Amino acid sequence: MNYEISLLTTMAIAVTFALSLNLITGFCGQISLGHATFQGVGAYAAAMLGQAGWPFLATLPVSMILAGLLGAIVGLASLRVRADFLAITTMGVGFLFVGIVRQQDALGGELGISSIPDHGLGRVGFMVLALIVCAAVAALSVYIKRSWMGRVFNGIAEDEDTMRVLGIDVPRYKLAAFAMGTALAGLSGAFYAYHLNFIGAESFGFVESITVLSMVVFGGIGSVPGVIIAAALLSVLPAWFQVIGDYKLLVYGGLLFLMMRFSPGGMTGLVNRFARPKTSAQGNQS
Amino acid sequence: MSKPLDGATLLKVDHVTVRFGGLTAVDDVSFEVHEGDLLGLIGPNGAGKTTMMRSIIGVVQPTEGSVSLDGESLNGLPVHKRIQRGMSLSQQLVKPLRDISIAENVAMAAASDKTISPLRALLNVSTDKELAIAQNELARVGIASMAAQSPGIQPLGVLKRLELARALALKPRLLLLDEPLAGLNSQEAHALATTIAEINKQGLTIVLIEHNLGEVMRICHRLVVLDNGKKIGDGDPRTVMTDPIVRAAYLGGDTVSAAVVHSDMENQHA
Amino acid sequence: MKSHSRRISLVAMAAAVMAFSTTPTWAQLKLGFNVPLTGFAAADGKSALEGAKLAVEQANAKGGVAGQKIELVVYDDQATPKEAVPSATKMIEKDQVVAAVSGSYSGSTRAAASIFQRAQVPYVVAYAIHPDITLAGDYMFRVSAMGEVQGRGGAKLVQNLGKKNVVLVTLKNDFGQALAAGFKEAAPKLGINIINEYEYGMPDRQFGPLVSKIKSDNPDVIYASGYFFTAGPLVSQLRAAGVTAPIIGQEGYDSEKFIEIAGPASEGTYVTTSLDRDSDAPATKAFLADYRKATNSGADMVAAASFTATAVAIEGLKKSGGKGGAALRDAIAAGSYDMPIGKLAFNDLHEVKKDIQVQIVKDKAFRRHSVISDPVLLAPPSKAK
Amino acid sequence: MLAFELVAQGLIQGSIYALVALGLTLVYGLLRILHVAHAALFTLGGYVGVLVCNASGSLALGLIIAAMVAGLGGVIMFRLAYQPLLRQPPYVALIASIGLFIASEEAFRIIFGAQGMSFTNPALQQQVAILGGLQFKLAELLVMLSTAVIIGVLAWLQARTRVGIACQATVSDPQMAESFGISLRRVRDINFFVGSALAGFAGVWVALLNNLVEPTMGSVPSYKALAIIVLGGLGSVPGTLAAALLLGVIESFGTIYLGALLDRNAIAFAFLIAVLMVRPQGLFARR
Repeated sequence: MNYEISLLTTMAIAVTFALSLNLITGFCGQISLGHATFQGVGAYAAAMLGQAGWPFLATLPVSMILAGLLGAIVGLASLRVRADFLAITTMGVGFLFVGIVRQQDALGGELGISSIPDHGLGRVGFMVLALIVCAAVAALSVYIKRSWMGRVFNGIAEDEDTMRVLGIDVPRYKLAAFAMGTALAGLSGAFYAYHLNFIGAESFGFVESITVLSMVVFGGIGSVPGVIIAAALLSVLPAWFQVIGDYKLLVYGGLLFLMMRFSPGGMTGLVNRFARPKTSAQGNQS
Repeated sequence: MSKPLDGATLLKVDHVTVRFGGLTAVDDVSFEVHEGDLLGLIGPNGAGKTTMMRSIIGVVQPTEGSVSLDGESLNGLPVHKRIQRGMSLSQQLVKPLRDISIAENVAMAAASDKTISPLRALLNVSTDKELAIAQNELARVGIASMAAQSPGIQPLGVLKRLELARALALKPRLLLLDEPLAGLNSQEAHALATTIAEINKQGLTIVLIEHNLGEVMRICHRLVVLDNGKKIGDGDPRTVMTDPIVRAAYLGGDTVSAAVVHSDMENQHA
Repeated sequence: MKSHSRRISLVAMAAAVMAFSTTPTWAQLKLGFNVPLTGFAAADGKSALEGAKLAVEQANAKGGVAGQKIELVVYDDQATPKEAVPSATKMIEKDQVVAAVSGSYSGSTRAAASIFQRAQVPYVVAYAIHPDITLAGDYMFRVSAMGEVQGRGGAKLVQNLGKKNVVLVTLKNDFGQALAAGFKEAAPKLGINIINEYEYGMPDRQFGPLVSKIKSDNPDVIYASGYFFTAGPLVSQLRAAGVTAPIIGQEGYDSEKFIEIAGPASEGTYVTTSLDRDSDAPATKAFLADYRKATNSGADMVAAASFTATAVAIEGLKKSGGKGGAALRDAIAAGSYDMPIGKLAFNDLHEVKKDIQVQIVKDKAFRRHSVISDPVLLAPPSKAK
Repeated sequence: MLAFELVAQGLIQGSIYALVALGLTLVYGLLRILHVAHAALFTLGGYVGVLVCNASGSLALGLIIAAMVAGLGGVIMFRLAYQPLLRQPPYVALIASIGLFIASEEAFRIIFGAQGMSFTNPALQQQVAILGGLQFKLAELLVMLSTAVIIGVLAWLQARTRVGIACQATVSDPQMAESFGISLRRVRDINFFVGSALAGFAGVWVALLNNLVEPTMGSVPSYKALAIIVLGGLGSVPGTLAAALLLGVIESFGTIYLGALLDRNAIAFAFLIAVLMVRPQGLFARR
């Protein structure tokens, strides 16, 4: 049974992480190619605090705050940069994080941190908590999408200048999206550290950032149910099918390309196209 | 058009100069807009009208001089701060939010009190109040019937009116209209100009940037004429249009006189 | 020489497919094997898989264990912890492996070690050298010398060569850092002076700046850690820039690909490893011949270590009559083995005390240079410490 | 002395970065697409170069055929992958490109084997001493030389010939160019072909310098070239060239003196982010 529990926990953590990116990229339209950095900040914070004797639950708020703080700083930096540079700047932040962390002996350097203490909740308890957190983040996402914040995010994603002319403080909203998204990524990072009880700089590199981005895009950028399903599937797909496991990267890259090529709206786009055959005015371009 | 009694100064443009790397788009222009005015800002192409408007709304920061609203200088303030201070703009190139319906577009503007800060926006969900305001503003500009439709499939005339309704929903004290009549045929232009005059009568101060001189002469109380970045005329439409310098600026007098003649006939009917 | 690399990839493909398809229905004894088949470490992974499969085939040819054939259950862990954890859990839960072997790097092996320890499944590690692995618990075994031990061996070799001033070039991963730690620990005791130490990353192939700086340091000898795909370019670029000081490498160099990549520049490179090509030990000679017959290519240290780790696990199973758990653990711990990488016996921390083979590249092949067997200097850590 | 060598090594590395980044700038300048899969053509060029050179024994033939094959690969990639996505939001093409790149790395591993390939007898390995004491492989000098020649020819083509002007016009205003009867498709094909051929050409040189071509060879250039085209001011060829050479030199000094602080690849991005904070439009872009 442990295998299924471990898979479910992995799934819950991956969904939380994907939803956190969906807040930034899906709702607010800011592309981030370095989101794994913030999961890493949360993971390292939780691991270091855990080793210093903090109980697992106590490390969660700290992980969120630290990741959210760094996210806000990156958000500030991103405001100065042109749209198409943003993706590359966030990618740069990702490489900087890996580059700096692997040099610091305090953070375990190249060897990473392996003796992360047990969370003390037991396998099932930990899984249940991970699922609860995942559900909470999903609920928060749905709430935000329906709130005025969600509507403003949507407007910013479509046309920043018009929102400015409607009196919206666009920079502050972008910062809010970055801070919330990165804080939640930090939260998933804390769970990741305790679930895998080994973290190294490479666990939060460029490939991981692309993986989570493709989960969001696969599900349908901005659509909460779509992202949840896509993250759940893609996080455990390789583990399930061992054959895919060996050609995993080929299948993964291929799927990513084909989905973007034929249905940029992701699975949600597909569903919409088949559920409502008459193409609505917006089609799936939005 | 008779001019309403002289209200207090609402907007003051004081010796504003705007330079882009050697090119002086606006050169030492000063004028005032009083409460209740419907001021036409006109001038031939490349006269600096758009740059002037941009420096008022804050997209461009003036190289010299200042723009102040209610006596408070706006220099350095970003666009959204000026909007929050009671200014609003209807853009020349209409840009509706295509994901949402016409009513929701206007509701977005109407929710400015809730969306003033991300936290406030997070805590507010209901849209009833805003949709009610939207319905009202759409009625004011005459497209209430299309409230639930998506902007993507509407003709330009409707989109221009949506832009106007959205600007009104911000409950501004000063409305800037950037060539609202551009691209409309003469009936539509005439109808929209009448709506604008109507809204001004309801007490809203308006600065209108427009090429359609016929309509401008018809509805504006006062004109400010720009040419090559300089102010060459400021006063009631009749005197300004007969001023030789203004005529010369418009490449010889005939185009202007035709417009003047046309509007004279108009006045006899109104 | 050239076309065989094409044939290797075809053979590997066939072998990989064959490994999955040959699930003889009556095999009960499952032996787990985590190895990097994709990602940056795929090259070593392929050699490790070949070595492990050879050991299993040889055992099955001799009737398997207690009448049952052994099935190698292979999982690709991409040499990353993220993949190693689910693979380990799956081996234990789904495949119910009786024992497991690591043919992977330290990062993934460390992550899997704690899982196998908790599940009390003996885990024999081939060439991952991080100290934490055997510290994870008493179900862990390692058949190759630890990083620190090899590092100390390297320092001894510098002394044997009569050199004094050394420049260290350290690959920035646990393998490189463990070697550097061992070398720096032993150097002062052996009167060796370390002029400078430079670090480089796994993806680096262009070493221009590093080479120029080393040239200006003008050391007597260079102790450079890396794998063949980093060491090959490094050595050839050092020689191209006119650096003539001898270069000492470690197990990571130990592959024919190193000689192929570095070409003539590889001549005279020393390598502290565990596989002696000119060994007269029967086990080593047999392995080299069998490996060439099975894969039509020369064996390397990774293949030899994986073969050894698998063979050790199988011999343990023979002694425990096919039973896993504590019985298998004690059987393995107690045994002594004659393997291609030398005679092995486990100490109380399940590390092996064995000599270090020094090979030298002479006319495009690894040849025997010397053996370092200093029991005190090369003693692996034990629980007593 | 050491400083000269570090600068020289920086220029060698910078030349390779330039060849890869130039292709990316041509494509980005034209289509505003972040063509990450461009590095797959770099690796493809490496493999084709090694195979042809080993078979024919001539490096020159290897270089030419590798450039042609990579160029063709680029055009095919444009027609199949990017052409249909031109109207989509920018992240669509970006992620499609990343998917293509990840798949290509695995395809190379499956087709050419995980161990990578080498030249049977690598050419141009003989040592050459120049400027008194600076010692290089002949291949290293030729990399710099060929890059300079290619960029000179490219600059001349862009400025003097009809095709070049057509390309420039399309970059600045596609609709305007089209109204002058320039076929956008042809210009885009040419740009993709030239850009990809440059990457393939660079792939062969790197394979020669390392005497090793491997499936994951393109991963570092793929993201470093992105940093370079941003530094150079997206779409500006001279800017990209200057940024590539500058980054090469900075990395060269950085690995020696900043080694403890930052690893080599992080240096490129530290430099990028620092520049973007000061000049958001990139180092050399005019506006």
